[in-house]
Amino acid sequence: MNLKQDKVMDLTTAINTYVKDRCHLSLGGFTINRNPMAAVYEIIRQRVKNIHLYAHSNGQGVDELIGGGCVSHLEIAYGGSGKFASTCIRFRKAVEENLLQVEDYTNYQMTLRFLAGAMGVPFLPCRSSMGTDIVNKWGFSQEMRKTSKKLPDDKLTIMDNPFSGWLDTEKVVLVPAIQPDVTIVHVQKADKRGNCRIQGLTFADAEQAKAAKHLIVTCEELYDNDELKTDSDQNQIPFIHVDAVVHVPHGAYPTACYHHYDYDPNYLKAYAKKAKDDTLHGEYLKEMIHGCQTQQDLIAKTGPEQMAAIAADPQTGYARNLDRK
Amino acid sequence: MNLKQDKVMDLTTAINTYVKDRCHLSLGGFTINRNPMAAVYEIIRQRVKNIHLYAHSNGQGVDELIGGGCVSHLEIAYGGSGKFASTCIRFRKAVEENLLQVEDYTNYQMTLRFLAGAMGVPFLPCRSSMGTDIVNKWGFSQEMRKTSKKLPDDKLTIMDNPFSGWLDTEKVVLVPAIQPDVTIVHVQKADKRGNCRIQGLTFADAEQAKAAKHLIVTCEELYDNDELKTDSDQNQIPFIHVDAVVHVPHGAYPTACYHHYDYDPNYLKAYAKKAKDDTLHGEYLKEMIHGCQTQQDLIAKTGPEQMAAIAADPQTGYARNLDRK
Amino acid sequence: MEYTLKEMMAITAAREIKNEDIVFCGTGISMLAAMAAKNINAPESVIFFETGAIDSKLEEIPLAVGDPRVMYHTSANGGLLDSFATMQNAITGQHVVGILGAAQVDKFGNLNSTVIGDYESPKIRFSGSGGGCDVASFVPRSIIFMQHEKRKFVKKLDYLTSPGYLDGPDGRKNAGLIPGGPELVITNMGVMRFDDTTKQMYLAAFYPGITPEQILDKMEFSVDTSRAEEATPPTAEELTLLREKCDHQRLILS
Amino acid sequence: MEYTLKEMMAITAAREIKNEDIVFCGTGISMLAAMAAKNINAPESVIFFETGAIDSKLEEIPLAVGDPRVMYHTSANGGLLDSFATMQNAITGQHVVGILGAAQVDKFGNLNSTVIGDYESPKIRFSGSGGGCDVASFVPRSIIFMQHEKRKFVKKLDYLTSPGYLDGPDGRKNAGLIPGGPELVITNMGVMRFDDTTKQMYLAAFYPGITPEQILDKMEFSVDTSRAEEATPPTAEELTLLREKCDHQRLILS
Repeated sequence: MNLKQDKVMDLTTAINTYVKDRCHLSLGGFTINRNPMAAVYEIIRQRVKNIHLYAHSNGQGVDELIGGGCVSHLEIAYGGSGKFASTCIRFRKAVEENLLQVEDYTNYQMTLRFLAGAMGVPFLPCRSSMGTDIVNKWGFSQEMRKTSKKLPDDKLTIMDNPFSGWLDTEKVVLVPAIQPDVTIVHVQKADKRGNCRIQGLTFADAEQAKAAKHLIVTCEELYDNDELKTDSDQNQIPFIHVDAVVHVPHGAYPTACYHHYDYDPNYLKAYAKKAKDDTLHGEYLKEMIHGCQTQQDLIAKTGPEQMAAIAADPQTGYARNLDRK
Repeated sequence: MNLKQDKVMDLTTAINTYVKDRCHLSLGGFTINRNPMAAVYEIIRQRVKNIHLYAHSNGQGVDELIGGGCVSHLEIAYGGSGKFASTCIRFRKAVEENLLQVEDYTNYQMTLRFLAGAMGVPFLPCRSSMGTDIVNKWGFSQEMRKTSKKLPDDKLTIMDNPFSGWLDTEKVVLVPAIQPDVTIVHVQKADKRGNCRIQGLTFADAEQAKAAKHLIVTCEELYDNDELKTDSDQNQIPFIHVDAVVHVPHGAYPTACYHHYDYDPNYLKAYAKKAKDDTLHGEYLKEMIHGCQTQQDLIAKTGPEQMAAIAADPQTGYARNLDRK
Repeated sequence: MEYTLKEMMAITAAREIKNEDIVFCGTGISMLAAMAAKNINAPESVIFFETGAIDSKLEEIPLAVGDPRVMYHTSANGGLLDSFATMQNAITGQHVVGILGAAQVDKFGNLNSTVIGDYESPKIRFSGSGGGCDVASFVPRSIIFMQHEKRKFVKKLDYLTSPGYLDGPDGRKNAGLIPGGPELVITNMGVMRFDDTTKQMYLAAFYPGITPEQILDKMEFSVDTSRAEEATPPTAEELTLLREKCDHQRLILS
Repeated sequence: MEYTLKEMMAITAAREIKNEDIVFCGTGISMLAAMAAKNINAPESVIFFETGAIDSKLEEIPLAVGDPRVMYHTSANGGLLDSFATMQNAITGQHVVGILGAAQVDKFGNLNSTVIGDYESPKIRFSGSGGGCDVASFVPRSIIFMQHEKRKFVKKLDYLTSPGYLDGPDGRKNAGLIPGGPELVITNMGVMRFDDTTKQMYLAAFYPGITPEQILDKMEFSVDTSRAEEATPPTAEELTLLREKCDHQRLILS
């Protein structure tokens, strides 16, 4: 954290400063919505390696980062992109080819783990997953855990309720806090100092943001300081948590950004097709990621017609009657 | 909870239906802000007795309810009304005269206890109060606790961090969930079905609301269903938690209601003076509480001039240059 | 009126949903079932999503629970913490019906949506729990959608992602779970329910044109078929409302 | 330029606050000290309140931390969960300075703001911890305001509400608390600090016109006075800014 008045950076500098080889990274967003895609693409371009990645149900961002060869370890609840990929394709390939070590939690557990980090407590309790393989099967062995200062010694633990029977509870599962080196979230509005406003569902972005040692915010709209303070009931992340503010219009594309644009079904379908084939996927990386220098280059490839088609309707916040077949 | 489309009730019916002798009641608001005062006054008028009351720092409401003779047990973090009463006056008298059993927690602990109830877990952890008398001194004995199904067997408990040393933590304090029979909160806007919007700080109102078996909402402005759904990012309590919606303009008076009215310094100072003296306080109860049938009667006693003086400035949400000496 | 299997499945699920139910739904047919209930037989039911949206106005069918369409005209736009707390909450959670899908199910209604093969080096990797395990852990009733195939109705799950009755009638209690468990499994051939006493799956209904034997052929384990009846097909009114009100763009139905 | 003791105390506290500090403050003089720091010597410091307000624009002095004046022009209007998490959080918490008051303090900087007498049937009841114990538990530095009186600087607290160094140098560690503790106690007569090694209170400064002996007379326990120096009075500039920018309505200063 820092309290500077101006934290605005370009994306290249922000990623280069905070996202290092072997860092522990957490990505905001959910399946095909508000993934920090411009940041994901920049990480791929910078060829960052061996990232230890955390997400609950970030679909597209996680899949592209894995496909980009950046990820060695993943703690996750869900790797899917809705109807476009019921299981994320490069994620699945990487697991099946033993290129990626995965540890599974539930969505609530991952969210609680971020919340624990944000709250500064080592764990939080829940009543989920008792009797299941979420408890019994660990992705990372106790030995591997002990070699890393950034991982707790146990995946989770089951404890008897110390307030015997209180709230009709005999046992709880304790899940350990996550404290990522860096979290990246994409928001609709941010000011230069870092105050953030998310429109629509916040998913677990605020918790992921506050749990991290460093926070990069990419935003659709950048405001002068104090402009977002006039209606601060709507702000979810105060500037004290923020290290870098990056202005990236369409920074969540091809995923959606409520009240700005919808997900792009064409892009997501084309991606799914290419991701299934190593050669096609290699071409995709070369052309769409390494072949672009910025998110704006990528948007230019999509073209103004499709960008207009996915533009959000001001009333509903999504693109009405968009062809999503 | 219920999912009815129309939960609108008058205040007398709502209190009579849900607030019973010996019930466990939780009050929203903080010191001199957004206390559900109209509901408090109605509880006093209905002469409900032996309430087991929960609050974090609800000042004025707690003090008046104690002064009204309604409360036998209190779990609280702070009994004060800011500069108007650094310690709430009837609260202090009742404790010193052994008329009230109190158990002390911290503000964070009370908030976590409501959150635990809202989340449906028997406890939550924190790193506060180790080594203090918050841990060592209990207001309710273990014996007394065992006689009540509505109280956990322990006030709190200290536990070694099961994720040894994770997040530099050796020990945590576990505080037990609160599940009140009924919570009352006062909000700026509610619709007939119970969706609620709080302007300004929410304190712990949403957690208190969701922890309770029954929830009464009093509101400044009552909306038709769906009117608050057009900007639902600003709603904090969805209707699924709500049992009764009561339209009470000035329902927080003499405490403040952001963007509607400020606290009334005259009323609070006069109250403080009367509360210090049993005879004067008896007269206050007779005249101001039992002598009124509704909150509107009380407002009428204050008069339009002072009500105009405390009306909120539209920009700041409070009454600028109000005489507060 | 003619109908597809998908329509039969969606309507069968919708009929299980009542007014006063809060319906947790995922992507695809489960979302369609929840919308069908709301538009046909349970207008007072409430749709909600693990992403934090409650009582969304679904003018178009969402293609993911993170679809911006779920954010429109909600009671509140919260986050994951809010939605799971609603289900774990002792009061509201008791009103939630979960709708789930999976890659495998066993006779006690436990689900696998994680891997086929070893967890450490799986033959097939699926999406994982998401909120599925949470819902199955927290709520008193759930509805499962499955395709009837031998590799899906298995004697032993490769990975137990979401708890049904675990190892039998006392399974959930012994594990420390909140009482609950699946009510029924709706497949492309019929409907399985769970015996009140044994908590084992039995065949409750088969679709017109399907026999109990055909269903047993598609399962690795055997189930009681003595209680099975022919299922009631969707009515013309149900089908019309489903097609016109729930998925007029035919994104799921087609 | 003449000044009151209240002004001396507020300015003394303000000088301890630096840019990059996040200042937790309560009601009264502690709020005034935070506002003074921001207006005089630490314009980049951030004021925040346990009620959930961060970086409020304080055009008028709030009379409680729940005063609507703290809600205006904030970075975010959250709630108590947010504010205490900010202090307990391993990153942001390390930047927070707490300002606290109490009815009693002991030589290790532990505070009582709960009762005089037995807890079960007290002679005097005070407000209780509020967020005081939380702040004292979580943050690395805190500033305490006290009136110098024998019944307030006591050998043994009637109730330990907020932890200072507990029973000495290892007190917090042994109890399981986050490292931290009070930096100084500002009174109406001088300033007490805590020895780096023993964590015991010593007299660091006495106000002009006050002697160390007069201060010791107002305490139940004795402290080292060998390091005591005369305090620097507020400058004319400090006083002007305090009076004009922080409390022009003279709600606290008068």
